Amino acid sequence: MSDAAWLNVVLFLPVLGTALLLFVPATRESAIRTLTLVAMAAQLVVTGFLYAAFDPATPGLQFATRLPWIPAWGVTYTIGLDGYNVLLVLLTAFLGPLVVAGAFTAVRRDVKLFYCMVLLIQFAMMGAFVAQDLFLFYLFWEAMMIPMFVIIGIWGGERRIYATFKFVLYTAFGSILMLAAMIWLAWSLATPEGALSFAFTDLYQSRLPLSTQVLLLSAFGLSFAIKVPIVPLHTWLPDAHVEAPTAGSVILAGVLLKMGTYGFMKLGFPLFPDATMVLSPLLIALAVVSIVYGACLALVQDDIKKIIAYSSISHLGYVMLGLVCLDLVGVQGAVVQMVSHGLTAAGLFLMVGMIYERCHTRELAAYGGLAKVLPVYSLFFMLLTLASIGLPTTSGFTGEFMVLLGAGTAGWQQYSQGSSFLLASSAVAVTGVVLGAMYMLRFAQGFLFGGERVPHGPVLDLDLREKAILVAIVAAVFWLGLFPAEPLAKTELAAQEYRQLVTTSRLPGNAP
Amino acid sequence: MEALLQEFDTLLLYVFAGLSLAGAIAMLVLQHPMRVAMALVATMIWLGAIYGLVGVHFIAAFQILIYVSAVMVFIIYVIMLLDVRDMAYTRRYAGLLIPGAIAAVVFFGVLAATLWRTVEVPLTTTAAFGIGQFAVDFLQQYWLQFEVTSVLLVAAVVAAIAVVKAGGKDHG
Amino acid sequence: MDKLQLLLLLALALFAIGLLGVVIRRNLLVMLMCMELMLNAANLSLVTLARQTDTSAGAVLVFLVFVVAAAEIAIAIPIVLLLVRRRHTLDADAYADLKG
Amino acid sequence: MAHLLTWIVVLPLVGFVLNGLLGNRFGKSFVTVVGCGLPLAAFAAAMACVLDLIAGGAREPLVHVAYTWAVVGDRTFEVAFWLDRLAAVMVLIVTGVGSLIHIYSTGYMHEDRSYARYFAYLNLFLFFMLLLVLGRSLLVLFVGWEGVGLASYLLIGFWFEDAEKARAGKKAFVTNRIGDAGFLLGMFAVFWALGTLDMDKVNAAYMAGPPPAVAASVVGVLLFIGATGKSAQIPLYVWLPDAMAGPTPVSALIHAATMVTAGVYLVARMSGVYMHAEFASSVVAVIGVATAFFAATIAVVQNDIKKVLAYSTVSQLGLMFVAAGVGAYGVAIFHVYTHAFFKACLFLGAGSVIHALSGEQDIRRMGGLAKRIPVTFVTFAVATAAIAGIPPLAGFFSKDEILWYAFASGKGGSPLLWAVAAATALLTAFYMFRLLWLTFFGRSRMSHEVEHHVHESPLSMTAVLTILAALSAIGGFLALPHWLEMQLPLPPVPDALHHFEWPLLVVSVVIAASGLLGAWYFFGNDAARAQRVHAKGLHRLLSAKYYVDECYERWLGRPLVWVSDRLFLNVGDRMLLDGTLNGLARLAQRGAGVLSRIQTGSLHRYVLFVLAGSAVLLLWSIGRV
Repeated sequence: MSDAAWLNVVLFLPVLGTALLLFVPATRESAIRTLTLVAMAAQLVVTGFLYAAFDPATPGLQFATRLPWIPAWGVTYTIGLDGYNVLLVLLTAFLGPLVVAGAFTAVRRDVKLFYCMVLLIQFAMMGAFVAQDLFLFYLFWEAMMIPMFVIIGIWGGERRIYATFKFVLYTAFGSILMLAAMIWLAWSLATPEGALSFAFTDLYQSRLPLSTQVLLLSAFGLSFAIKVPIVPLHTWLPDAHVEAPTAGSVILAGVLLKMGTYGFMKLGFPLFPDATMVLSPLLIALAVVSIVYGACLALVQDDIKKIIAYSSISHLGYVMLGLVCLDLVGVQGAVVQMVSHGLTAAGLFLMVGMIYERCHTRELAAYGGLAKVLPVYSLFFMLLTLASIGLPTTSGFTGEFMVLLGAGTAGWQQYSQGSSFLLASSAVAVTGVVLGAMYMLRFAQGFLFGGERVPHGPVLDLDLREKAILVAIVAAVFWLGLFPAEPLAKTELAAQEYRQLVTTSRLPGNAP
Repeated sequence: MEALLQEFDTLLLYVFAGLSLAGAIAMLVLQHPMRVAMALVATMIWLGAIYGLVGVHFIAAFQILIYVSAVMVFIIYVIMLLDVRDMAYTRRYAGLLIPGAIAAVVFFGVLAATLWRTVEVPLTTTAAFGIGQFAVDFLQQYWLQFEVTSVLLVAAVVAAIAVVKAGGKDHG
Repeated sequence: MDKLQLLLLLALALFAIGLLGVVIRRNLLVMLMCMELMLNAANLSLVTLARQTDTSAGAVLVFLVFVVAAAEIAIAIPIVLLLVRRRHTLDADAYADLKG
Repeated sequence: MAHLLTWIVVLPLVGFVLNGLLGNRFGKSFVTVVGCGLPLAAFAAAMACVLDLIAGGAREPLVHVAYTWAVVGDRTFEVAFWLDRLAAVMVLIVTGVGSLIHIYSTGYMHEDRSYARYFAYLNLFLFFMLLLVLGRSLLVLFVGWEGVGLASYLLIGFWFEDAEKARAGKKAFVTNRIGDAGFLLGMFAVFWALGTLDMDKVNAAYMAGPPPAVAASVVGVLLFIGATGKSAQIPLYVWLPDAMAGPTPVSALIHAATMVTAGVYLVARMSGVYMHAEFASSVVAVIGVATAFFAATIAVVQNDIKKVLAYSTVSQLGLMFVAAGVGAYGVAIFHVYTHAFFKACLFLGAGSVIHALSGEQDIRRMGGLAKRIPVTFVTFAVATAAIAGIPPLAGFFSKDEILWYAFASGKGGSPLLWAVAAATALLTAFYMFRLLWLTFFGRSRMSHEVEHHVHESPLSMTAVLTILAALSAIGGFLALPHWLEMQLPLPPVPDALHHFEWPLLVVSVVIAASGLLGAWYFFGNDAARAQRVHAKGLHRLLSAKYYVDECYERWLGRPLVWVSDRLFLNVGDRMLLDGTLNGLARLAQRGAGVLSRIQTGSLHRYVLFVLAGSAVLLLWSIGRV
């Protein structure tokens, strides 16, 4: 089997898993769980090998498969790994088994359907990351929504219907805009003979007038911004998180939100460089507002899931800032921050799920002094909290520091050229570091410290399965915090290409 | 002689067209469904005649075989089976006669006017279109469409059975 | 007026009459028959244009329409039968409450 | 030899991991051996490295690149360790005093349930502190900088069952983070201007050649904001007094001897920048002297033995910054060095007192302890004399040098600066002897139960106290500023001022002595004499610490929560965003309600709509053709 085929294996393993699940009787729950876990683990193993084999010195796609699909519209089935997606693919594959294992005891109802949905969403997310054709990307992008809808809608909390509708309405609204923009884009780039192409590489050659670029970027951007989410398009996120089952929250925070920032990085900004330049003050402002606003809101939440949800908004604000500041360090930092947030938020949501299974409440005030009752749990919780606030040696630091360093240096650069906006913005963004410490420590404080308050009686500390899940996440967090050189090397070329694409004007008049 | 035949063809065409139009109009005004059915059968036959006249004889044959014989027989059978003499019988028109008529006239008028203005190419009835060529085209070029249609037919059969079964269940 | 125009005009007229029939006639069976008329009108235009362009696609389509018409009747008639069994009327307006 | 540098840093980390993972399983003796053994090993390694450095003439630093953390474009971020004279002093203080305090802790924390956790944290602290001290680049320094903040947070909130103590830890961490924000901005400026974060290169760039793109003062002020957080200077000093919630050895190690001096170390380390940053240096000096005086006044009226020492620490740190601000970086480090000894000794002595008194910390309920716990008393007295500046103890030398340069430095010294610093020295002597008097002399004011249990501390504690007291006594004879001068040159002194040196020295002695006498007068044999001083308003203001905490809470804390909760959450998220969304949803619902009336159920009507619709469309298309 050629190398490229293995990427297809990664992509379609969840589908295979789903197909096999259909043959398992719904009553044999442990077999269903094991099968799903095996499928996810196999995917992770293959992805791990692909990651190891990914050559940082080769620009462009690796392990690429290109097949014609709908020739009449120029749609192809093109997938491949590049610096943009390699870490995110690894993250997705990494979180897969953890999500499955995390739901072993939490999901008791319709187990078969649940794991089918988890596998399908894994497929869709993986597909969206590896797709190198806009049409394909859009299909996967849309396909993600359906399993998520089902997961929240069936296994969610009390207000799950409200939450699912809000989630779906927001994302569907964004998707419609993206669809329209996508068609417009493809048509406006059609050759005189009417041949269309949706391949990213072709789209990167586009030359569009500024007004069209702005319009299309707004459409794509709205869609991505809803997914990220950027303030003020974020209100679906806390509701969705609160109502979603643990697995849903983990997938949502761990991978789904990165879809938005990935979309900006892979499509939004590089496709419309001139519009990006025009809109960059707005984008910077929105990123900074997201950082501060999300942090402030996280500071006053009483529901522990909401705290993490709002902190996600804040953390993804850093990613946006890193992407729009267009400094190489910042861009690289944004990539790391995406992965880092995926790890820490997923870990925290898993931990919230674990405590929820034991105590059945998410009220922060109901807890206290867990450090004494559940020492192992508390240790992991503290580690993830610290990673979340970006303490050095954790992945959060690598991400935040590099983003802020990038934004700061770009800010000084612009300041020396007479514009103090970015410098001021990055200074404001730095306050996010302080606010982050405030809300996360308030959270840890009320949760772990103080007098013992554990609702619903005696609780057991983590079992082996839960420990294994958390050890994996914490190990990844420290790997990215202590030794980021190797993953950064793999994304380096893509980051440079991204910068190159976004900073090179592509108005129709310019010579190539 | 050739020209005379040509003229005769044209004349026949006008006649058949007029007859089928008359049949259609009769469908609007006749009260009893059976009469309507008869008018429809007549229209279909005249249309079949037109098909024959323009040279697609096998279509004409199908028209008679499938439409007149299969479909219409089925309908007539149902009419005979039901024969419900209710409001629908005594008052043949629903309340929308006037607006419907206006809309239909506008619809027809606009399309006819367009037709009048644009089409000037004469009909080319050069050679007869045989079933042989049809069959070749059909099975070489349009086999997929044919298969899809047969799937539709199967679905229709299943649906018909389902409808009947569901109805039966309701009444025990 | 040449043959093409005549036949297309006829198709149009039949179609309009069929449509009008569906709008104004009460009887469900008559409405069904008017729909058949509309299909016939469509067939006529297909045949006409197929002759004019001298291609076989029109004829094939006509053939498919036959099939569809048969399928349609095969489902529509049982439905009508069922309806009548319940309400003992063929008046379409009597079933207005089916809107739900 | 250079690779040993990595081991200095890593050894405590190994201790942390061993104690953290296995400590509870293997019992106390394992924890003790690991917890004290590894810092001692680190001390030995540090000693070896420093001796190596000195053997090489101490001109060239020892450098060791541990590994490359990240490479982005042409920028490289390395984890490299760098041992020069300055770092040598610091690393010896950290590992030396650190090891002593570890040993002391074995006695002090012996009864604690979380013995292993305690040593794990303490080792973790040492790891980060050594990272901070030995780091070559600002990045590594920052990692240590934040890391010691974490260790401090964990140790302040060590007894987390008490929500108040956990809160103090949080306050320390958050306040430090505010400073860190400034630090980060400073780093960005440096990184943009020079493309590197290696401090030696940064210093070199500012020392020589054309001025870099960012003015030295900008960098200086931003980094100093970080220093105000870590070293508890105005306006971010508020966390340090609260940090006394942690175990006393922690207060000694982290909040007196090592971590809080990191700010001073930073300024000294970046001296190349500050030497060329006149404005930033004045800021450092002014903030330093203001903090020194301000904290000293508060210390005068505190009744908690640890709080007095905490404010004294703040005050002493202020004095160090005065020295750094007038360009006498070596002197600042000299004071860091002496302060580490006597302040650690004081805190550990206080710990011994608290230990003896079963947890009592209020000096109003002490007294007459001198005979009951003699070793503690003697060592405490020596350290008190040292901090008060009684010659020839260590504090005298370093403090006198600070006062001298505050007066005479050619780079910002002035009589006014000297006057305030001298007043601080006077207050220092006064409150320290007050503390000594109230704790160890006079009648006993202890409750019977406490009095019954008073006992001298175990050998592990008293031995450490003795060593530290001895060091506070003789440590001043090491002429550190001159050894450091090659790296941290002393500021020039105008010739006209040279004849002031001896008079000022005498004044220093007089100040110390008058502080002692003042304390003796008020608190010596008749403690009631202090009660008769009529300054109620002033007393209340000082007791309440100038209401600074209250102001911060009122003007910063509460508005933040108010804005977040009322404005952002209720008005922003709930009203504007969700409100708009729900409004739109309702609008759609109503609209659907109206439209659904068209759905009559009449087939005829539906078909008519189709017919009429297509008719209208056709008409429209005709109109367009």
